[in-house]
Amino acid sequence: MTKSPFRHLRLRDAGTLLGLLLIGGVFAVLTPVFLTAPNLLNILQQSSINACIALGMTLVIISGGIDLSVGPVAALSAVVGAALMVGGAPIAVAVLAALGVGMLCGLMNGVLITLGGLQPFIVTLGGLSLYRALALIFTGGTPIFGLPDGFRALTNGTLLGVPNPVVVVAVLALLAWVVLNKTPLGEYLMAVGGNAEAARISGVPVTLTKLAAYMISGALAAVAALILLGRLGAAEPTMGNLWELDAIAAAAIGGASLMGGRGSIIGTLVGCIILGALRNGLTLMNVQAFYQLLATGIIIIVAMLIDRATAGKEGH
Amino acid sequence: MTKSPFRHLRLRDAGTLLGLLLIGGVFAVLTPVFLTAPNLLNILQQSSINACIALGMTLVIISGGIDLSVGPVAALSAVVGAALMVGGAPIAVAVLAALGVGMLCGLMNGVLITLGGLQPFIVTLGGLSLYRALALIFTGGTPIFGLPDGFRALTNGTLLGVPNPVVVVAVLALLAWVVLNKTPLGEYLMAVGGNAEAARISGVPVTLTKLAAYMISGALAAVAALILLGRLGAAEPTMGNLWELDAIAAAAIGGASLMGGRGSIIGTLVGCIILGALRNGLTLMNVQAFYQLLATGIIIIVAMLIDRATAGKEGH
Amino acid sequence: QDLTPLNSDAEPDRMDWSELEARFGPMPETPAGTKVGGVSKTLTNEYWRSLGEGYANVAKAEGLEFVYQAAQSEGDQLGQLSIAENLITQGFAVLLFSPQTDANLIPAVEKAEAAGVPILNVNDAVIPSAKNYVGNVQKGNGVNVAQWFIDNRPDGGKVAVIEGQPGVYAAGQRTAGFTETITAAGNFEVVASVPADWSRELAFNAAATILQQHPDLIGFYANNDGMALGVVEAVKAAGKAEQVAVFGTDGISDAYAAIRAGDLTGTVDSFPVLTGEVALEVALRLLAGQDLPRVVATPQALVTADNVETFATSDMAALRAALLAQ
Amino acid sequence: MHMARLTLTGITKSYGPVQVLHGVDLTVAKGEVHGLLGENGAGKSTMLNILSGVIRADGGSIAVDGAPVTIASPQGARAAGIAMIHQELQQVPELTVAQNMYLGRPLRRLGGLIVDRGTQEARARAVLAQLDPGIDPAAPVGRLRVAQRQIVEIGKALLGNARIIAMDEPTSSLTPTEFERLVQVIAALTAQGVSVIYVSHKMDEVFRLCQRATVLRDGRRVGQVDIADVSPPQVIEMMVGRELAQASHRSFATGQVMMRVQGLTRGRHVQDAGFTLHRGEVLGVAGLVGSGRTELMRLIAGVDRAEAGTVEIAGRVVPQGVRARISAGLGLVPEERKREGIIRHRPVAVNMALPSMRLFSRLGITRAAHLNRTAETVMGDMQLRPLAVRRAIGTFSGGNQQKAIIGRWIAARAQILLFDEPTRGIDVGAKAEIYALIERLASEGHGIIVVSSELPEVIRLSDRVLVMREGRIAATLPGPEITEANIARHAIPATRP
Ligand SMILES: Nc1ncnc2c1ncn2[C@@H]1O[C@H](COP(=O)(O)OP(=O)(O)OP(=O)(O)O)[C@@H](O)[C@H]1O
Ligand SMILES: Nc1ncnc2c1ncn2[C@@H]1O[C@H](COP(=O)(O)OP(=O)(O)OP(=O)(O)O)[C@@H](O)[C@H]1O
Ligand SMILES: [Mg+2]
Ligand SMILES: [Mg+2]
Repeated sequence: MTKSPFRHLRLRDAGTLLGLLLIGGVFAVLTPVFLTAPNLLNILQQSSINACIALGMTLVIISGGIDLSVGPVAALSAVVGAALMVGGAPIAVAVLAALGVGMLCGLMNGVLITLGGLQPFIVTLGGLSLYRALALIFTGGTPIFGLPDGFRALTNGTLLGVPNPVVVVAVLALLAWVVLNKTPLGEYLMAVGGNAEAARISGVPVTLTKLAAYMISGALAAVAALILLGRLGAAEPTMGNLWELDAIAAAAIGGASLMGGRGSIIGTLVGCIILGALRNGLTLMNVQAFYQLLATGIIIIVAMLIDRATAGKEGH
Repeated sequence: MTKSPFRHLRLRDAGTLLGLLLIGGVFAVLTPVFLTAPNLLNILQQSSINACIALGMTLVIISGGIDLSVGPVAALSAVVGAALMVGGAPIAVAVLAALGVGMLCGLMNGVLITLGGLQPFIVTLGGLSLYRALALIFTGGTPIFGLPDGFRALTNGTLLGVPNPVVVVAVLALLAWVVLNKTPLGEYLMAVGGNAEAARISGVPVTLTKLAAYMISGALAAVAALILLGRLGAAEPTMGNLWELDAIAAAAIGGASLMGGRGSIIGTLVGCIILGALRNGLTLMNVQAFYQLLATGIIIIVAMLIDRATAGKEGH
Repeated sequence: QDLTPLNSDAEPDRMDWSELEARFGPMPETPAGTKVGGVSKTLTNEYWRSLGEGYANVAKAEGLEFVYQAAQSEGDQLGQLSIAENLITQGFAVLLFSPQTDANLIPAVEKAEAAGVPILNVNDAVIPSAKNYVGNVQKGNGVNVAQWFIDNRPDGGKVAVIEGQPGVYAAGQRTAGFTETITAAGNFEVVASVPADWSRELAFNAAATILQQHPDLIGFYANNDGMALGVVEAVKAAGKAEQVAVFGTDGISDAYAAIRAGDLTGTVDSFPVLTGEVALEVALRLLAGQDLPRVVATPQALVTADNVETFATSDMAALRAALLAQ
Repeated sequence: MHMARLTLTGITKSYGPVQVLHGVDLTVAKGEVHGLLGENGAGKSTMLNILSGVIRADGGSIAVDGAPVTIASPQGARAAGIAMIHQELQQVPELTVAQNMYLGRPLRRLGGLIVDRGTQEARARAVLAQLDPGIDPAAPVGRLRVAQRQIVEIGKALLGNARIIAMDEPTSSLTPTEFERLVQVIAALTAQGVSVIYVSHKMDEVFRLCQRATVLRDGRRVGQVDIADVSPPQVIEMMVGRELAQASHRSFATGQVMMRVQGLTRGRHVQDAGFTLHRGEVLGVAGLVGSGRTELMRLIAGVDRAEAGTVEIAGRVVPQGVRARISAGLGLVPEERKREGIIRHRPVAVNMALPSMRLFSRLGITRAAHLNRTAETVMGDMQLRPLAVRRAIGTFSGGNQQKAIIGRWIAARAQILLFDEPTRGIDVGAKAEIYALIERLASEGHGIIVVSSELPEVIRLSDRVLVMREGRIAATLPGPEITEANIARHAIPATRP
């Protein structure tokens, strides 16, 4: 029995990992603090929000779509959840409401894309304005402060020394990995992204599959929002600015094809850590903002070139 | 001889026009100033920069790619051109240099995409950081003032009462239309975006075609930068923020498919005017900031739905 | 220990920067080589670069080790948070934060507190839990401009506001200060108040459209100088430079040039270099154990053609003198 | 024979560790039609793709008219006088027929700046007139039916005055009439000294057209034959390495109605179609290209929505929609394998399991081991070569891809199978296997519909034949009446438009 699909996965992900090791190696040499345990935990913690968003983005991208609206969806979930908590609702209710808002936004994106027959890029571009506007209107533009300590404790605690957000995102990543690789939904996502027409004729529930992808993306945006909510202790309607670009970059660095049909959870996670490590290392080296921007641009492209060079060996 | 390709084009564009008429109609009823000649010219003038960018974007999208880096490319061209002018170089030299910078950036994008085999989205996402960083480093972050009046007169003049930028963009649009519909390059662009494999097998110079698309996009970004340079009298390294989204939205509203192979110059122009009219009308009505954002999101989606409803009749 | 959430514009426990020396004496000695750091919004805006210059001036004078970092772009909230967190572990004696939003640096503030690193909130967005804040009164920017119109255009008339990014604290406060003050005067009407997202191009377009609709407009107030300079071009293109007064906010060097050239009517300068100097001085005083009020207000002045030369100095001592003389 | 027009010597090619051509020689004389034969995956397309510059050989040499040439690109091949008709349609749907025919080498005017569409269309029309005058050179190619698109591909190869034309299954979706026109065109070409390399799985065509043939097996040259000296079974034996038994029609039809279709209508394409299908029956559907056979299958399978009419299975009307029809036991093997059939990057096993993921999952988790085991059983049964069910389906030859798609419905335990051109592009060996499979399915009580443009196939398989004409069912022929003449009589409209 050949193991080729597995080898395939491993080789792609190995390329991404190689990129991470290279970047990590350079920083380790340049600044001694980089490789210390607290700093590595720090990088993981800082990458956790992007990772949360990027998990959903990866599923959406695999299904052949894209979700530009994640940031504003996060903001809308955050302000609704926070308003409920501040208004005295039990934490569980507020959390569920935030998740509900995220999934509702995802549902709306998904419905416009599937039943409306619109292009995902343009639907979620519209959503980018729409959901942000709703968050601003809901709050009148001012942040909501005064979240209960019980809620904040959830995100600021640690489990065996690992910050809770990292634990939560690790669990979600495991779930996403299982969904993608071990469930019918995962197969459907790859089939729909790989060849929607063939999938439809084969009886794949194309509409439901896409709806699921966007709803998962919305829900994960809400989770990211809740994590950040706990960390900040405040819900801002401007939360989530530019999150979509970071998440897409992470997924792409991790080997997802924006044409759909291909992507890897492990690759995406490594992609997130690459971006986080980059930011961390550049700050530690006290690189000026303009040069940080320069380095970000270069590293994204170089990471892709490394990935590409590794993938090339598979004969793609 | 049947004219089906023309009918095809006209029907799509008619859908977009219908969207424009609807939006225009609503504003005309709500604010009397909207339909006056000076205001309509005003809308055209304000749409001209987005139109210039969107022309290049349309060609890139038709070729199956995307160019997220247009804004920073414009900024880099602008600051180089402005620095030369302020440094005393002849206007023509500065203009050519700006165009050269734009084309060079486009070439770099194109080379990474074709020879590097990377995804356009991610290459130009990297470019988005990279070129912006270069513009910021080049200027130290400060705008360049003091452009010669001779240069500014070029963009602030009028021809038969029509502002020069509008004239320039109209000429460029005509050129783009000819390129797309009448020249080998236009066919190659459609072929590469419609079916890259078939194009390659038929001997279409796929690499050169894509390079051309990105270089044209870069050059048009430079033109847009020059127009704005003349109008504002200053070259800012932060110029062109979010231009890519406006241009993509215009192209998509105009019927371009982000999967490649389809798009229309006329549609894109109408799309630009829709977005320009929207902004103009909302300002005239003094709509509060949050609701402007809301309206923008809703209109983008509604315009796409109208377009889609019209296109649906073609059986696509 | 429990602090009320800070509102920098309304906090009663405050003082003006000019009283620092009088009330708390000369600058205390700081051990040479002490590490201080600043985290600011972005370097793409001259305002924040100038603030850093102010920090650097003091750091150099006192012989401190100094690090100044900023997010990659305006609005990069998480990026700025990462930077702030990464600095906390580096052994700084004090950190000066200028956050992107009111909330985005809260975790860093808490982390710093846990690590025993004092934090000073400098300008713009206000961290509600900040123990100390140095900066100007955002609302005051708008009030200053409105006051100019009330004083110089006694007949009243139509005015318009070009706002910054929707939802940003400074934009909201500046607009509110202007609109509330000028409306209270009775004979002015704010006919338009629209967002241009800090963009010169969008400000140009919005101003052109507004002038189209209200040819008798007498003035614009823009939430920052970049947008004001865009408005100036639109006003000139409409041939209404005589009729329409244009004001910005921040006092960047280009605004000064435009005021000298007679293009821009005025700006509310909040003297970023001086603010930076004052901020680091306050930080060092706090380090030395001085018990300063929670808010130290930094200077701000309406700059017009009348007084532009007074304020257009890079000699901070002279500037301090000029401001103190006001 | 004179000097060879084309000589390929010792051509080798590997994909990663897999060598697919082992030093293959091929010699084609001037004015000859030379067959290139072999089972699916034997390496025929690979040879022709090397010849036409689409892929590079790892080793070997090519000579045209005795002079060695290096062919590094499609343009290079064209410059050497070589044109090719590809096995898969290689067209840009958005461009017109003429634009597609001149793709990569447009005619120009105004100093080369502008595409001379007028002349392109005139010349395209002239070439197409020999094959199918009904094709409008100014229409977007995406609007044409598969058969017409294939004719456009043939026309494209005829345009450039090539000395060598390689045809990789040019007739896979053509009707006999269209094949006859192609025969005449090829005769005219060879009379002018043009050489043709002809790849086909249809033995009758090969024996009609070719003078000689080279036979490949597993990437090696088995031999070259003079067609006049051999019989089809001999050639087939060379291809597959064993003798294939010829079988005749066997019926397993019962009187029990499985499916009743009534009044099915969609625009002009299908009008008021009605028939019944019985348990164990194989129902053939014949008709000219464009007569609406594919559309009828899509309506029954729920892929397209019917404007009127019902599909009744086991006495119950099944609502519209693919999923509803699949649950009722229907399965469609579509006509365009690449576009409608396969998910290229996914393994064969997954492609097979798509409609039946429910069977392969428990508590929402995929039972991967069970899936792979089933796939190996099902695909092993169907002689998938190589039997690597975890390899991406895109790396298999067309015939083997088709097997996986048929296996899809076997795994899903569909009761009624709709085959739309099931053996298009499939070699004789596999074809016999598929016929046997269809018979086995019928014997097990499945109901089967086979749409085919190959009349021998329809006749060989069917218990009854529906003949379609211009969107309507023109006739239903019971067993004894199934003859080529009868089918043709009902299929051809009284007056052609
Ligand atoms: N890109 C590829 N990567 C890996 N293997 C490939 C690739 N393309 C073809 N092959 C393999 O090369 C072999 C020869 O394929 P080829 O397409 O030449 O066969 P063929 O004789 O044309 O078959 P058919 O009659 O089905 O068209 C097959 O085993 C096929 O799986
Ligand atoms: N996508 C489409 N757009 C427009 N017309 C179509 C489309 N698909 C099919 N048709 C038309 O529907 C009719 C029936 O076509 P269909 O493909 O069902 O015929 P067929 O007998 O299966 O022929 P073929 O052998 O080409 O598959 C034809 O007149 C064809 O032109
Ligand atoms: Mg083949
Ligand atoms: Mg058919």
